[in-house]
Amino acid sequence: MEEEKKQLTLVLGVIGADVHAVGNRILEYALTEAGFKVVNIGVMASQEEFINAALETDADAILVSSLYGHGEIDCRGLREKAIEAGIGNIKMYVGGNLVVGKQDWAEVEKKFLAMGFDRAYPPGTMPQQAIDDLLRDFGFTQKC
Amino acid sequence: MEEEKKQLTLVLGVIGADVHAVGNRILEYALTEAGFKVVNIGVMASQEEFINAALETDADAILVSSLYGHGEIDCRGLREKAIEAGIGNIKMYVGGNLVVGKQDWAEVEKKFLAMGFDRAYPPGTMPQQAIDDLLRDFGFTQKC
Amino acid sequence: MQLSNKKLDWDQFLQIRQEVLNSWPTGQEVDLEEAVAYQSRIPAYRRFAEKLEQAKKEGITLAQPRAGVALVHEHIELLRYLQDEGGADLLPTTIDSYTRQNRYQEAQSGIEESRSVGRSMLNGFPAVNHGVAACREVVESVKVPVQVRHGTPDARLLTEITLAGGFTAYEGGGISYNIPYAKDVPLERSIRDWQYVDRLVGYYEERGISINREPFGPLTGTLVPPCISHSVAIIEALLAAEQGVKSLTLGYGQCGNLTQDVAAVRSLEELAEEYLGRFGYHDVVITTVFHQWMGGFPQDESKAFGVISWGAATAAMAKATKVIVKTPHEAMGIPTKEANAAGIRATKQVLNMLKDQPLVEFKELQSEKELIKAETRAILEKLLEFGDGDIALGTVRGFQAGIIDVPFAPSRYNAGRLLPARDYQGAVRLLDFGNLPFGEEIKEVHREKIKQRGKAEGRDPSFQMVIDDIYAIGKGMLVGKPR
Amino acid sequence: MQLSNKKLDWDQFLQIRQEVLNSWPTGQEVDLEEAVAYQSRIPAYRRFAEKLEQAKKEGITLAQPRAGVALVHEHIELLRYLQDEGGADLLPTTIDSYTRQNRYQEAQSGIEESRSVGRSMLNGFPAVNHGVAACREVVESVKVPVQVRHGTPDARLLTEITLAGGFTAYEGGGISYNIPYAKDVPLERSIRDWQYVDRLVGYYEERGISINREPFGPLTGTLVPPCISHSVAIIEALLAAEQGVKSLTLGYGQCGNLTQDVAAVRSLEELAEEYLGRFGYHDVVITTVFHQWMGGFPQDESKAFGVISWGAATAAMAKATKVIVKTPHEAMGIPTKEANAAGIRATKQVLNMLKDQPLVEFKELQSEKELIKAETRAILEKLLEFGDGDIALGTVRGFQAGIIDVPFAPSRYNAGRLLPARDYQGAVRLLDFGNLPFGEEIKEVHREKIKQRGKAEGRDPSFQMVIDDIYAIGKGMLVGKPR
Ligand code: B12
Ligand code: B12
Repeated sequence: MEEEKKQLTLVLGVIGADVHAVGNRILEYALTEAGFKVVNIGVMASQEEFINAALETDADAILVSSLYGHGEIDCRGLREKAIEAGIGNIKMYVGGNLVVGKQDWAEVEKKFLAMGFDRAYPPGTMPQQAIDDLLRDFGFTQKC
Repeated sequence: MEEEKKQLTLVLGVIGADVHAVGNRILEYALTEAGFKVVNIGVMASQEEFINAALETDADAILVSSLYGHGEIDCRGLREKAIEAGIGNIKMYVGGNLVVGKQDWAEVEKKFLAMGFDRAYPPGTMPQQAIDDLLRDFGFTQKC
Repeated sequence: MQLSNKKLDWDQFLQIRQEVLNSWPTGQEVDLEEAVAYQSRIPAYRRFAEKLEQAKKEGITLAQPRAGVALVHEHIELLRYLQDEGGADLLPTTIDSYTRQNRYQEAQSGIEESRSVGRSMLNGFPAVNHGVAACREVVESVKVPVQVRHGTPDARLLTEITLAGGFTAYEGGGISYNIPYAKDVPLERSIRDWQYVDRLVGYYEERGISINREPFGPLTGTLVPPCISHSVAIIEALLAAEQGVKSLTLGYGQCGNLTQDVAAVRSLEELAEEYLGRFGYHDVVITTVFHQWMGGFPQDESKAFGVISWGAATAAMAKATKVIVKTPHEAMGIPTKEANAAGIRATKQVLNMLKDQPLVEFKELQSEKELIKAETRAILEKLLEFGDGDIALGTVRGFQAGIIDVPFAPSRYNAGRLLPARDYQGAVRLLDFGNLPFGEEIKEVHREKIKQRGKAEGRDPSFQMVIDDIYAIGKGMLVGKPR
Repeated sequence: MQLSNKKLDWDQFLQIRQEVLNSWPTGQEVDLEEAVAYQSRIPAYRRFAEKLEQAKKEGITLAQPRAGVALVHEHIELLRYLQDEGGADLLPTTIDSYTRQNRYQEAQSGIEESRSVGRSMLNGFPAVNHGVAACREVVESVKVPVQVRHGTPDARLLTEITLAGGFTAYEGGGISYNIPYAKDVPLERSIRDWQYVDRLVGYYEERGISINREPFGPLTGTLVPPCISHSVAIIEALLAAEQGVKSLTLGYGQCGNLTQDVAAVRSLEELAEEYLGRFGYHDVVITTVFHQWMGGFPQDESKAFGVISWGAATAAMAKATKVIVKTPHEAMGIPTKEANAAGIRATKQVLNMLKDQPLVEFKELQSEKELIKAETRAILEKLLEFGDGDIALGTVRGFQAGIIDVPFAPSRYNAGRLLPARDYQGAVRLLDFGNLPFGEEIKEVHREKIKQRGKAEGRDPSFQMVIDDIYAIGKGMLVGKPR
């Protein structure tokens, strides 16, 4: 299992003009501790940087953070870019404070799933949640 | 005017098993300062005590306080007792925290007016409000 | 027989007990032996005294709300909510005002009306009417200890029923549940009736069952200077200890000035140890309770949160063993369970953030403590003198003479001559000392401090200043501003 | 030309200015002479510097929210609401993140999208895009002074437009608006760009128009030790003063431990006086701003109120000149105007209750102040050494060398080697000093205090402890608990 997990490569970053670095740093630490290979492109990452990093590292999933409120604008089109780049099936998760203001989460989630994300996470999600879901989505359910 | 006001006699008290004494003390002070003759029967006053005090002092108005939440139970029937006692037309005001809990004031007011009170006051009413209304209700509007 | 601070003779107790249990049908449900057996099966985590002692040892402050509604199942739902959603460390069962006045008939109507209109028409839980089994249902429904909180001058039947009902803590006292809560009850009578209550608790203690007792600290909740509430707390501690009470939580209601409030909590514990020791009660465990501001609250909920949080901060910095929590609905009416839980959560956030930050004993804090101690000792010594060494007797006589006097109390057995007002920093001082037996030195401190404020405000201290102070916190200040 | 802390030559300034104003069409709206004339007509009650000085004199703490939305009229409605319903003493105009990165084109899309969906799609007010006239409409619509708050490494155009637009205070600095707010902007560049900003403010000052300047105190808002933010504040104060700035508000973000926080606010003012005096800037008025906890907030609104109120209490006890207010929505998203006003009201309740209760300077508070001063001086002196006496140059070199280092900063021009962690009482200490130029004496204090905590928790200090501390306040604690 430990071995299998190591094969999963994740691209991690904070999209747009967003500089919130703390959650990103913790996610990197927690995901690495959990055995994933983490490619952290850091804050202020453009859609292109996400896609390129995924291509270059042959990543299994892209984890997008957006904290500052412009997530709705910044994330639009990312799935399409992935398709163009020939990695249309890559798993994409998104989390943080995705929209401006305190909004009904069910609505927000719907919006981001419709954009092509496989999973969306509300404010305050703990890294363990992402780890559990990754393992589940890649078929490691039993083992953790 | 000062003279005329002096003629207004008010019975003041806190009804039921209610011991909230602070507002009562301030009301007594403020109403007296404003020139009224105040007959303060204090806390834990029964309906009978209110009526008797009004009869004995030939009062112009009865000011009932209820703070502790049982106002709805305690005040019911006071108007009827006044009618029985032959002072059915006496002005009756009620104020305080009249019901149990934070309820819609419009509803509460309606309830107490229906019980026969001429005016009802929400939590936190300042004595000046009662003073102004008394003067208005007894035709002293211009002079203050 | 003349009132005195002497342990009630057991036979005499049993004689009175007949009458007490006969005063309302549910009294018959109480079987003392069965009650002791029931209490002895209550696990430690539901025992109040244990949890308090533990908290004292750990130096943390526990949070406890007030709460009570008319019907049993609604009450259980309420308590569970406060435990699960509020995170209450300790729970209450607040008793309604009819029960507090022994008006069980009216309480009964309230219960019935509540049933028919579908909301609580009572401002608390009528435990006497509901009886022993219902009380047990309540305490068993939660995972933390539950206390009876009320305001009952004659609480004998309520105590019998609720202790048999499995409550492990009981608030009140012969002074603190009379002077602020009644108009016409002679002090001598209420003290006697509370000797009964304490004797019953003492009996449970003899049988190995710890029941926590808590004199009601804040009294009228409105500008009560620490020395007044401390004197009452210590008198009631002495009265309770004599009857065999072993777990005592002494209370104080926040005034708002940090130095005074911390000094008050700490001096209260020290004074209590001093007096209990002096009169030979050595095996009593003293803990403290700090009440968030007990006077008029701001109507705005955000402002109320500010008041609540500042109370929590003070409790933590004082290291009170527990804090009684207000709610954002305070100014409006009995809180919904949501508002109540909100008050607890705000409180616990602050308690947790401050749990390792006790206020250092700087010089001004020490002198404030010394001042409070000197004032309290002055009152207590004079009362002992008045009672020829007996504090029960001295208290009755002292109240008559205004040697001890509670501001804004409704009772006619209280002189009501004090005028408290805040000083420049918001500490509660006295503008009129009534008959308090203070020496000139103490009086001069008060005068000086109030004078300083008068100067700053450009007015002479007067009753208007007192009124302004009563409204102040409700209007978003601490020290009342001149109009 | 090598960077140095020298007043920008006016002709050189005007040359750069052409470029700046040409970088977006609205730049053409700025006419400096007309702007000076407009500013000189702004009445005193809308002038930031005046109101701050007055508050400092009176020893009170003013409350200021953060707020900004995409569209002008919505923004005006928001500010009026915060003034009327929140009781804000000072108002902000928070700029959106695209504008902060000079991405005016994206800001424009945000404005248009906001118009079409009927809610703000931007996290602030895009002042550059809206232009001078719109800014004037904003500041004229309220009765209190308004400040520009942002996070812009190159804020030259924004400054031109907003000062011409009638704002009387301006947040930011070449370090504090770069290191926490950018990834790729060389420090040398941002410092230069902020010299421009300060020079412009200095020009207004020369013309008799006071514009308040406020370096951004909290930096990354997450476990930043006082000495780090103090160093940055004082550097930016020196840089600003050299360009002619006369009204400076220095900031600090709450850490949560009362003693450390009060010591920080007071030492900040004292250190600033010391360094400004030493370098000959004698006519600068220094005021302070305390930021309520800037790190992760609890999601629960009641708990958030607890955090907010404790921040307000600390600000009042420290006697900061103003406090920046958080809201109960903090953890969730940009607050509604109602939530924002709620935060202000809770804050003001506490400020008012504590306004006459400054924390006494007890021994531990004094030593904390001395520690912070020693640490800050160690950093500043080393930077001066690195810059051959020039603080601008020394800062650039010092950041390279990690002599000064901001925890959790996104910038690649920041060493990022510090590991802060709380000590047993919740004060922020350092677990890893990186390259900070601290002597052994100072380091020993930190080690000792963190060791004490490690012992209490039965674990060795590690990155996990840091993570626990980052989550702590959000989870209702101050000191992070081991899992
Ligand atoms: C202080 C206080 C106490 C003290 C009272 C001391 C004393 N003997 O006076 C103590 C601690 C003893 C106490 C006890 C209780 N209290 Co109490 N108490 C308060 C508190 C905090 C302040 C009251 C006060 O003094 N305000 C200051 C004065 C100046 O204002 P006021 O009383 O409102 O009066 C003014 C106005 O209302 C108005 N007014 C009043 N009457 C009238 C009448 C007219 C005609 C007009 C025009 C105006 C008017 O003018 C007055 C002067 O400005 C209030 C909550 C609050 N307001 O913040 C709760 C409150 C009134 N208490 C309450 C309750 C329930 C109780 C208890 C039952 C205990 C409990 N369950 O917690 C007992 C009841 C005892 C009894 N039998 O009455 C509830 C009532 C709930 C409800 N209505 O839904 C309140 C609202 C708290 C709450 N939210 O739960 N209380
Ligand atoms: C610290 C902070 C800052 C610092 C950031 C310093 C830095 N460079 O890192 C400073 C002060 C500089 C700052 C600036 C700004 N901030 Co800010 N900030 C915060 C704050 C208080 C804490 C963020 C944080 O560090 N949390 C702790 C970490 C551990 O948690 P986290 O970031 O949420 O990340 C965790 C989870 O969300 C999750 N997660 C995150 N991404 C993902 C992705 C996936 C796939 C998964 C599974 C999980 C996951 O896992 C992480 C680890 O547990 C938040 C509010 C809050 N949360 O309390 C506001 C907040 C994020 N900021 C906000 C805003 C608006 C700004 C500013 C625009 C300024 C402003 N208008 O006030 C600027 C933006 C600058 C920019 N261009 O990005 C808003 C966003 C509003 C919205 N979405 O509606 C917030 C929510 C505050 C608010 N309520 O207004 N901020």
